[in-house]
Amino acid sequence: MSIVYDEAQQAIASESRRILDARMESARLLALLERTGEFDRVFWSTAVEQGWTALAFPEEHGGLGLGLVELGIVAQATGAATAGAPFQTSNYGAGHILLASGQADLVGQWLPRLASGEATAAVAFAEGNAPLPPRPGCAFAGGRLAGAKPGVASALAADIAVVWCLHEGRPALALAELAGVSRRAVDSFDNGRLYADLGFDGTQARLLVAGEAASELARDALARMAVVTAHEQLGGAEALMFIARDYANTRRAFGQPIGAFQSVKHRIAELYTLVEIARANCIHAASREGRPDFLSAAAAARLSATEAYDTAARDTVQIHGGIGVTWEGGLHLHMRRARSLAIEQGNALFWEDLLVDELAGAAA
Amino acid sequence: MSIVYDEAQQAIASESRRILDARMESARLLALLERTGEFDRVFWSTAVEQGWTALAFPEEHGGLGLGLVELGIVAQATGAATAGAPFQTSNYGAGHILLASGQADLVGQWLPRLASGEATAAVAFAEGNAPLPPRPGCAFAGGRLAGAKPGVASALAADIAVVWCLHEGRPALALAELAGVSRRAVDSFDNGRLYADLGFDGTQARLLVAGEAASELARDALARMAVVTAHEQLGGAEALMFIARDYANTRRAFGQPIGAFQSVKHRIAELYTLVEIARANCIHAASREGRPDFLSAAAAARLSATEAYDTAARDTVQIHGGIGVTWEGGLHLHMRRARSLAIEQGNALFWEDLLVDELAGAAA
Amino acid sequence: MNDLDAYRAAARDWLRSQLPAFGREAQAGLSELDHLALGKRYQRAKFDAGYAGINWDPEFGGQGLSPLHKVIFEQEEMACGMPSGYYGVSLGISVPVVMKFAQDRAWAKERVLAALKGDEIWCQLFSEPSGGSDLAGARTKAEPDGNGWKLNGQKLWTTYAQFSDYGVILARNDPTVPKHKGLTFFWLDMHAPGVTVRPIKLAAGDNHVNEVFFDDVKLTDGQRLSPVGGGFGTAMATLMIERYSASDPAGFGPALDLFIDLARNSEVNGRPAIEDGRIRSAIARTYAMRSGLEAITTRAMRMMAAGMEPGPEGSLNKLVSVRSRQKLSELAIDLMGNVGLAWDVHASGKDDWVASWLAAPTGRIAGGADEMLLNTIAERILGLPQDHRPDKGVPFNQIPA
Amino acid sequence: MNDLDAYRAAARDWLRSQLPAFGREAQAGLSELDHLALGKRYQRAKFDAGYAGINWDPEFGGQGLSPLHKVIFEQEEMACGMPSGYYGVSLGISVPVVMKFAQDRAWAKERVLAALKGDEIWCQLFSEPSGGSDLAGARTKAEPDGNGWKLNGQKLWTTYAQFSDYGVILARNDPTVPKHKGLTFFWLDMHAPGVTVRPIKLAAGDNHVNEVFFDDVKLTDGQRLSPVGGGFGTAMATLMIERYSASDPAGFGPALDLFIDLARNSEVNGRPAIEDGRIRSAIARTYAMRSGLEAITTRAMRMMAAGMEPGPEGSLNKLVSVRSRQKLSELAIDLMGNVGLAWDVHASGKDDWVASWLAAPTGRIAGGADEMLLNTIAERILGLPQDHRPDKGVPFNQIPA
Repeated sequence: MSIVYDEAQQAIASESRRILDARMESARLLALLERTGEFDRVFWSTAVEQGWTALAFPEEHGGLGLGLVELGIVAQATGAATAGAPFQTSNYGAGHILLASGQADLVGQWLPRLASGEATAAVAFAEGNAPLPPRPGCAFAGGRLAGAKPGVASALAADIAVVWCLHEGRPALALAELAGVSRRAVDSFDNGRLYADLGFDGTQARLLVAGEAASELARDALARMAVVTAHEQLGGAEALMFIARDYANTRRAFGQPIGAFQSVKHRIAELYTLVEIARANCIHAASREGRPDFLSAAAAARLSATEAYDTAARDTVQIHGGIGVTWEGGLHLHMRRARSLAIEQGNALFWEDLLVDELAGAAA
Repeated sequence: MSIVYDEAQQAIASESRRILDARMESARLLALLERTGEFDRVFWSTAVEQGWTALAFPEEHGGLGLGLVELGIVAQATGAATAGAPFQTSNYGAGHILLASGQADLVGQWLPRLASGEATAAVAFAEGNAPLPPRPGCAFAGGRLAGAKPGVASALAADIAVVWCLHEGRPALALAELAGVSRRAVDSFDNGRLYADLGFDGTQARLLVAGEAASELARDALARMAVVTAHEQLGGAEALMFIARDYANTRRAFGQPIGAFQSVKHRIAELYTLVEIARANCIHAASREGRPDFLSAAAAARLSATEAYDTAARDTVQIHGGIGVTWEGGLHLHMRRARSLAIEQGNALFWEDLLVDELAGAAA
Repeated sequence: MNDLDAYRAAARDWLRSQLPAFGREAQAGLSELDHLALGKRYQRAKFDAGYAGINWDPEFGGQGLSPLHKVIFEQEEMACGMPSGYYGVSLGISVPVVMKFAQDRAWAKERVLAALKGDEIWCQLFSEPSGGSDLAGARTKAEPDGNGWKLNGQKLWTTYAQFSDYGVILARNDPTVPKHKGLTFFWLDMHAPGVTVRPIKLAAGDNHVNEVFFDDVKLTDGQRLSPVGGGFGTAMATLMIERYSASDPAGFGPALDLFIDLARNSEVNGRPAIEDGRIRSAIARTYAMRSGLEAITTRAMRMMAAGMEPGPEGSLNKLVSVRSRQKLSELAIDLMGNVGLAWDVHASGKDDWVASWLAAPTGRIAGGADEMLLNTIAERILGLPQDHRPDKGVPFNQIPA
Repeated sequence: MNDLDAYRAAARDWLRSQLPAFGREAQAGLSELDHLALGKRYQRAKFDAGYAGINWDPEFGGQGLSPLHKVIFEQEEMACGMPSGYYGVSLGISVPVVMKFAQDRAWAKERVLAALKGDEIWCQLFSEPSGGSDLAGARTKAEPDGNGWKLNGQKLWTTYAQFSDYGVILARNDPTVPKHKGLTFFWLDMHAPGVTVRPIKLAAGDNHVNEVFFDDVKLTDGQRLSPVGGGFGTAMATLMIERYSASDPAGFGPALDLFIDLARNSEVNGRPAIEDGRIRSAIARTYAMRSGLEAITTRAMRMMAAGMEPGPEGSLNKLVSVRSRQKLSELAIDLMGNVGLAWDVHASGKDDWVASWLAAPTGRIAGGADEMLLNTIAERILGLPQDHRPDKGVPFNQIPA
């Protein structure tokens, strides 16, 4: 089953697109690439002002009481504009985990601030190249965290982090404030994402959930974040498809628009198929939030969106020829973002395996 | 390292191509597809008459004393014509194993007859979907073989078979005469290959080699046969590329030759790259017969030739449109052969794994 | 449960009740003619049960329901593997044209009813030897002849022509004007003198397509379905009449579950195939692609149910699904290894990997070749320029052959 | 050991001896200008050792050996990662043209010698903003001016123009004739008044290509390298002059061993990546492709050594290898996961996967875009028809822009 956006959702889509079109500037985004540790404050204040930070949190905690569908719609607009501070996704993931953990004091302390955009959160699951290692190396004991988390998005500027760790031999989720934590900025090919290597060294933290419940919650939260990211990837892929189309219609070579050459024309038509399949999977996955088939739906959305964005980046740059690879041309903003988003929330290998486990398990 | 064909080798190439062009008829080959148990006798008598059966065997056993390079050259011509009884490859494989086993009486009994084409041999290595199972289910004990071998090429008509089996808990190679053995004809999509399910039921047989030596010899023989088959695949892929080119130059649609459309034109150019890479790998592999890097070279040839032939079959049929899928049009002879040869001597998964073992082992 | 859900449930119940008479097992091993007879009986059963002409005018024997009801029934029917193929072109393309454009309305009503009951089958005579994709390049001649017309020429790839009673045909009435302007659309009695049908055997051994020859075949002017010279427009309209029909994300090949089963029961180099990354990747990618296609269909149906026009993305199903099925079938054969060399010529492409692989190329060509579909997406949906067309605006008889 | 083997061994020895002064470690961390200076010193060292102009006429300072000797040296040099890039265009394209076509032979000899010694660098001014692939579409104007010419316009993507002393340039002398017929070829002093060079920063942060502007730049007629209006032919000949050069099957990206090492030291979902079918497939396919490219090169060299003309398949290296390197680099980044997000802006595309991935698109465009290379294979090697060219035979100033 899938859904058709209702009028309110369509309004969110056009409004978020309109505002980002007006406020995002390629020059500002290009400058960010060369400044480790900076992020797009214009975007973030826009997100706060527009209530996007509150979108998917319950009303009783300062949210707007909407869900993954609406957050996805905004993320799609963000992706199209290569806008976006990484908090958009990680705040949602962290907030969801806090809510699900049922720890009322923490929820009361952080949810309203996350919803208002006053506070920001990171989600530190991955270790090495594993998006969600079954036995994390990071350890929680006696109210303190110890261990390292590499390349955590948002972490360079976030107030708190939800940390995937080991507690009494079982996986667990813990909440740590990052104020005193060692954060080594990561020079990245997509610097606006605020990547940091986190080093916990007896950091005070609160246990949120442990054992099988923690595994399930972490997987569910990762899938939710993956669906948000998939929408962002979809937005980027679609934007690239239109950029390629417009360029192919205007740029001329050998006496005709290059879009009349089938090598160009068919490549853009292929992008259309990838974009529409990704879109259908994204909308479907967002609508399955909380249902038993959510993990499969999220994996399908994630895989098709990653393929669409990576392919669109490769092909749109190629169609542009020389101008596609200049700094000022700015297409590399999408090319970089395609790759950074392909890694955040776990690479394609991870999601392929997770999906097959779901399918082959279910059919067993 | 690679080689450049010398004049004698070039003469074999043009002569084998010339003869097969003259003798192969699409109608005869199409009829074979519908007759399980038949094979291309015209081709086989040509091979005998031309001495192709003797090509790669030593002169002292009735052969011509040439090697894999020359046999590959003939196999390429065979592949181009979708000619070929499967003995071309299996006789060579079986003969090589007999020679390597050093059993003089068997060599004396069979080699001259294999070289003259009077006798034919099958090589029964695979079980289930495994091209060379580390622990074969077929057993040799007390001079007798027991067990099953599915879909063995040549087996329906061959006089003897070299069988990969287990002997005293270790892998071994044994030689069996097939006269009294149960052979169930396999209805196949490429019937001229004489596939049979062999059932050994206390069949008398001779042990050739056992233990690690048997494993090494079997792998080497499989690699040799794979190089012959790769040449056959190369010949088929190249023939298809030219068929596609000629069709694209003459067939018109929308007022111009379809070869002027880049979707057609670039696809044929891509086939050219696959064919030339396969050719380079085939020639190189044949020239490395007996050297330490032969297995890697054979794997590279096999992988690139399989890719080239499968792709050429898919794309050439597609370029032909409707006429590409008619029975009489005959392109499906190549399409079927591409797939049957992709399975004989082990599928791509097998060769990928074998190659990585060679590379990662060597680099360890 | 809303009306549509109820409709689906009722359709499913009815289809299940028909399985013993018409399902896959009932079809197994039948000769060509017996299978055709079964297909005719099945169409009659649909008619009697109110599942023929679901979205057609009741005046013509239809049920007067929405296209959505039709798609719902087709989805359920497809899952049952019913022998409905003989009527795909007949009721999907040809008969609607007759219903809409035939001059003699009483006659049209008779034909439509006979077609819905399965008594008569119609084919569509479009493609020709000179060009399967280039519809406007038709060379079959319709020359004025007394008060009517005389037909000469040849059509190709005509599905089920050998079983058809009637056909609709595009023919050239004027070769001196540009190619799109000199065509006229007619209907035709396939049993008329001068019509010769010759089945074409395809690579997979089946012969559901035909060559059809016309040798001075007489047509009355009453058989004309378009203005003289206005046939191309009518032909294009034809192709759009039944734009909503059930699509198969599996590309008319085996379901993914069958591949998963194969992977569960095979090994790759001594390890379970289901644990091999290459196989897992194929499963995951295929699932993601097919679930996207399914979601596109579901979304389109929801839009139709809400009275909205579905987006153009519904058109990409065949392009994507059949191409992918071709490669998945090859991989399945690889996985089966020597066992995959065997082939039962009667096996179905819906559950046998070799049969699916052999028939896949036909699927990538029939009903719009991949390249034409990409052009359509590029030009119609995305607004990219047309290919260069040297034949554009040139009188048909001056285009180099 | 034959002569060529001996030559290779000697070259290798010499290169090894130069590693401390010029190798990767010596280059690490240098500023742009220091790196250029190092490159110049390296070229001088090559000249002194007899490795400059290996296959050039001794009269012009060359060594008079075969193209094969040159390729052998380049292969060994490439493996050492020497800073030879500044001279790729200069000695590979521009200077040979001057050597062949310059009117003042004494002057030409001086220039060639200075270029071989590394003292002077030449660029090639072909591409323009209006079309990187459409060489004959050049708009830069050369108008008669007294006894000479006056140059106005703009070139784009000119490699190392900012470090060049001279350049060769294609300019339009007559816009009223079809585009291939109104071009003339000149050489040019890059320090002449009216020449402005502006480096272009690329996506990976580097700026080795430039915009070059010409504002009433004066040329004498002695700077003409082709007949008036015959520049296109000369330009095409230029591109063929040094047709044999070392190719890199790795597509100028990291060696496969580095990927294997990465796979050995990574896990995929808890299992060694080197055991994962997806990773194994990538390794095996890449190896098969690269070993094929290597075998093509080896075969070509053996043919050259035997005095034969190598086949056209040598031309497919860049198309195949760079495209493949792009995807392999993406997979490597996937394999590194979060760790792969880090990037050192000074890392080399020969040993860093992120650097390789970022620069790959440039490789797929520079020196012939993939699509142009496919056209070349299709048209020149296979004899397929040219694309439709609406600009063909049309006076240049009547082609719609």
